Amino acid sequence: MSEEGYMLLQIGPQHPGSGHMRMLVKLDGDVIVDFIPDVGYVHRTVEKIAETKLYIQNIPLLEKPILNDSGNANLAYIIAVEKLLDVEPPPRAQYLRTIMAELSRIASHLYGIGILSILIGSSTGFMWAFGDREIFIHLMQMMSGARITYSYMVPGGVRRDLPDQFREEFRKAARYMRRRYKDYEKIIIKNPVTRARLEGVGVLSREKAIEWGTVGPNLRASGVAYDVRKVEPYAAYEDIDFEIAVREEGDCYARLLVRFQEIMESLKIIEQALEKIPNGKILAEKYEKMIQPRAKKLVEGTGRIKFPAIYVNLKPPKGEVFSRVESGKGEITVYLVSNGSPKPYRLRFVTPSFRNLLTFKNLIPGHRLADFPAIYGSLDYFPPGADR
Amino acid sequence: MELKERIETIVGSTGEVRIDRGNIVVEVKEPKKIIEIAKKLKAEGFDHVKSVSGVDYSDQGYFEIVYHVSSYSTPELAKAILVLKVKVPSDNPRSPSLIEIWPSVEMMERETYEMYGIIFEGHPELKRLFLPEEFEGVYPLRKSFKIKEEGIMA
Amino acid sequence: MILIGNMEEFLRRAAKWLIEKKPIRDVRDWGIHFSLWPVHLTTACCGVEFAAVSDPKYDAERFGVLPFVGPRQTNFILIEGTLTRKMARAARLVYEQMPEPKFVIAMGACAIDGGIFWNSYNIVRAHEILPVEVFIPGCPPRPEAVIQAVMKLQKKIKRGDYYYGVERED
Amino acid sequence: MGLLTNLVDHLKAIGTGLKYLIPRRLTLMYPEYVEKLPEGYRGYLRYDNEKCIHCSLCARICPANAIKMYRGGDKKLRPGINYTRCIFCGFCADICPTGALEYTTIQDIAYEKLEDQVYPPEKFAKGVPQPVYPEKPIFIIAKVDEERGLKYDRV
Repeated sequence: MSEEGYMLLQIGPQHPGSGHMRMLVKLDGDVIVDFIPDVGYVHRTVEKIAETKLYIQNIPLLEKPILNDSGNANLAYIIAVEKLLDVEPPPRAQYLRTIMAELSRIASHLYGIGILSILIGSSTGFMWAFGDREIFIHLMQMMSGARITYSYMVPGGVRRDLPDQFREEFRKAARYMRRRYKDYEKIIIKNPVTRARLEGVGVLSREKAIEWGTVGPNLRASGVAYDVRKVEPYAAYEDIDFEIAVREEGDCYARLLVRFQEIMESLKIIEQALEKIPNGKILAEKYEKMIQPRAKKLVEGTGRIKFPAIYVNLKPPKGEVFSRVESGKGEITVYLVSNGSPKPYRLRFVTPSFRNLLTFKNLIPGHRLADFPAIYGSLDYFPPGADR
Repeated sequence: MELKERIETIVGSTGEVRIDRGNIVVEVKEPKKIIEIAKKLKAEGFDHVKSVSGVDYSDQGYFEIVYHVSSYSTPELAKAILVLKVKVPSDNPRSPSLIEIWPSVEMMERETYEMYGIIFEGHPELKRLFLPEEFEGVYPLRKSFKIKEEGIMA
Repeated sequence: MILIGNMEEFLRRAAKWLIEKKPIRDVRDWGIHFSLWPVHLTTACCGVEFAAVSDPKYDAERFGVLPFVGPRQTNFILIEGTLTRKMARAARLVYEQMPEPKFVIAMGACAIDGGIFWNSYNIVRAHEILPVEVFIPGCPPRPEAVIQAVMKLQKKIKRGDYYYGVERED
Repeated sequence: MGLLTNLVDHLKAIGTGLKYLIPRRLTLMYPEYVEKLPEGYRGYLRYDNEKCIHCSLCARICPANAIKMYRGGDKKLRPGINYTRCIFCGFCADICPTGALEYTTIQDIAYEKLEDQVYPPEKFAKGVPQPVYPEKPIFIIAKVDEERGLKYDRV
């Protein structure tokens, strides 16, 4: 109890509803009057370490903060590096990147939905979403050779071609997911318990969302139709027809619905990409011809590539670039300054969760403590992402 | 480019405007003038800040603060990224905070303060964000803060 | 009163002595090895894979691994990835609150030696602050590897190869 | 009206739950059943001493500085790996020009000691660490299934 009669409650970091952070909540009765997020429990100094690593070595490094959406984190960094190096990946690689990014988005959304469900006390939602996430992880594992940290894109292209059975497997997965969506609708989306917990809770108005610089599905659930894939198309998004999921309500329920809608939209995007994907090389000509012929022979027929030796000595010219991609959680931006040496001079990596931190902080006061987990979960806030 | 001209008239003599890889770069000559420019840019429709970064050029005697500004509400401005740059001397890094104009800078300016020791005047909560207490007064992203590196030999 | 106090002390000692004796100890160890309850302390991004360990595909509950809320009801910490300085303090605090016997598994390269963050200025290696029983390399490790680690720990417990708050006599 | 729709929605949710009551398991009964990972999975590394040309590209590209070059008795450089740091990105195997480093599909191993995870060149060349299973496992491969998400076929 403080002097004013408020109770100060500390949640986390050891707490099922806190994730990797501590939250200081000032309560008047059970109404939150002030909220201070104490972040930094996962601050691993990515930006400093990035200055000591080669351009190629930073690929896995930047995936770690956004581990559950690493495909998109990877893409944001690679776009920046390619702008610096002035390399254009071949069209097939662009499509493969799109497929990877969308699979990653689906997995990220399912993760978010699972966590939101467990926070509002629905174990079913957690089990369903995480169980279905395994299917998309299985698909990404086929493509990249890893479960979570794909490191799939490299400057000038991608590391692997599409495996033979991928189309067939994805077709099945899409059909499964569409059928399953109907069940999701009954068991989670329209479940009166979910609606009671989420509808009208944590309303983020359009003006406030813009003012606080909210990103991702949280922004779109507040009626702002902003999606980097449309605004500044990267990879193969220009050739693909899709819709931005937007809702006007701005409450927790709208955010959940936007995520579900985006999953269905992503399935459509991948289907189109698989249809339109051109044949050809997966690595830019410039690097392709630097690979030693005997090394090329080793991976013949496997769909994989060998790295050219130049990758350990990539020296982009002096200059600076800014790249942005739309990840599952929102916009990732990378600001990269090169001074001509093989290591970045400065790498600024702004993650969606870091930008949503302000929204999170400002949105909580005024709500009841019981609504706190619902709002926290609905923002899909991922502390390692925010802390970097 | 039409937008560039519009911004040139806004900035006037207080800064330089150029285009770098598709982004409009505004180099503000004096930290004090940044508030004025930011206000006009906000009125133009640039409504949020995507990233605030510090860059350490202390070998040349200054830090650079870089704001990446864009818009959510105006679709044609959303396509553009406006890079607002201001230089502050590295021995006394001070710059006015833009929190009054763009509230979205709050956490990012705080982080820049924590990592570089750049003081944003007028920021209501300028204290450490991520780092534990022992980093009080230590600014890890400055180039003078060295971390371990290893060679390739065992 | 004094007599009763002595009685209590005597009984406690007797119980401690008894619990270290062969058949009882075996039963106890057998019981513990099926009830490894990790505390809810997600230290970093390996938590994503730890969630996958409890998801329907891997289902760690088959091994008796079920996350619990309070440290007082748990006997097992799984360090899920990097320990930053701030988090290391919390982890140590949680560890100290847990009742004996307690076990620590370090999951992921970061928890063992920092992994890709080995030269970060804000990390702590788990084995420097906690007695780690099993290490799982990987970034993040596959859920199968986590299950392997749990099985290894179970074997260790069944062997009686751990500290139970009192020194063993034999 | 609201009450009635609520009731219907409740019943629908319960009905959906009941539909999945009949076991259609996604669970992989590890370690009795072990998933055989697809070709090209980036697990523990295999090092072939004969093929190594001592170029040290693997050590230079390693993002976690897990691979180090050791100077052997014949003055030649050979890689050794420290699995306490390895992040299994597979960059080393992808840049190796001769195929001396290759990834295997093994990644389910836990260690009890820190020292066991360091592999100097001699130990590295001896072979890939093998997981321990309590009994002989049945190997399966996972496939997407329209009915229940994933299904497991015996190899």
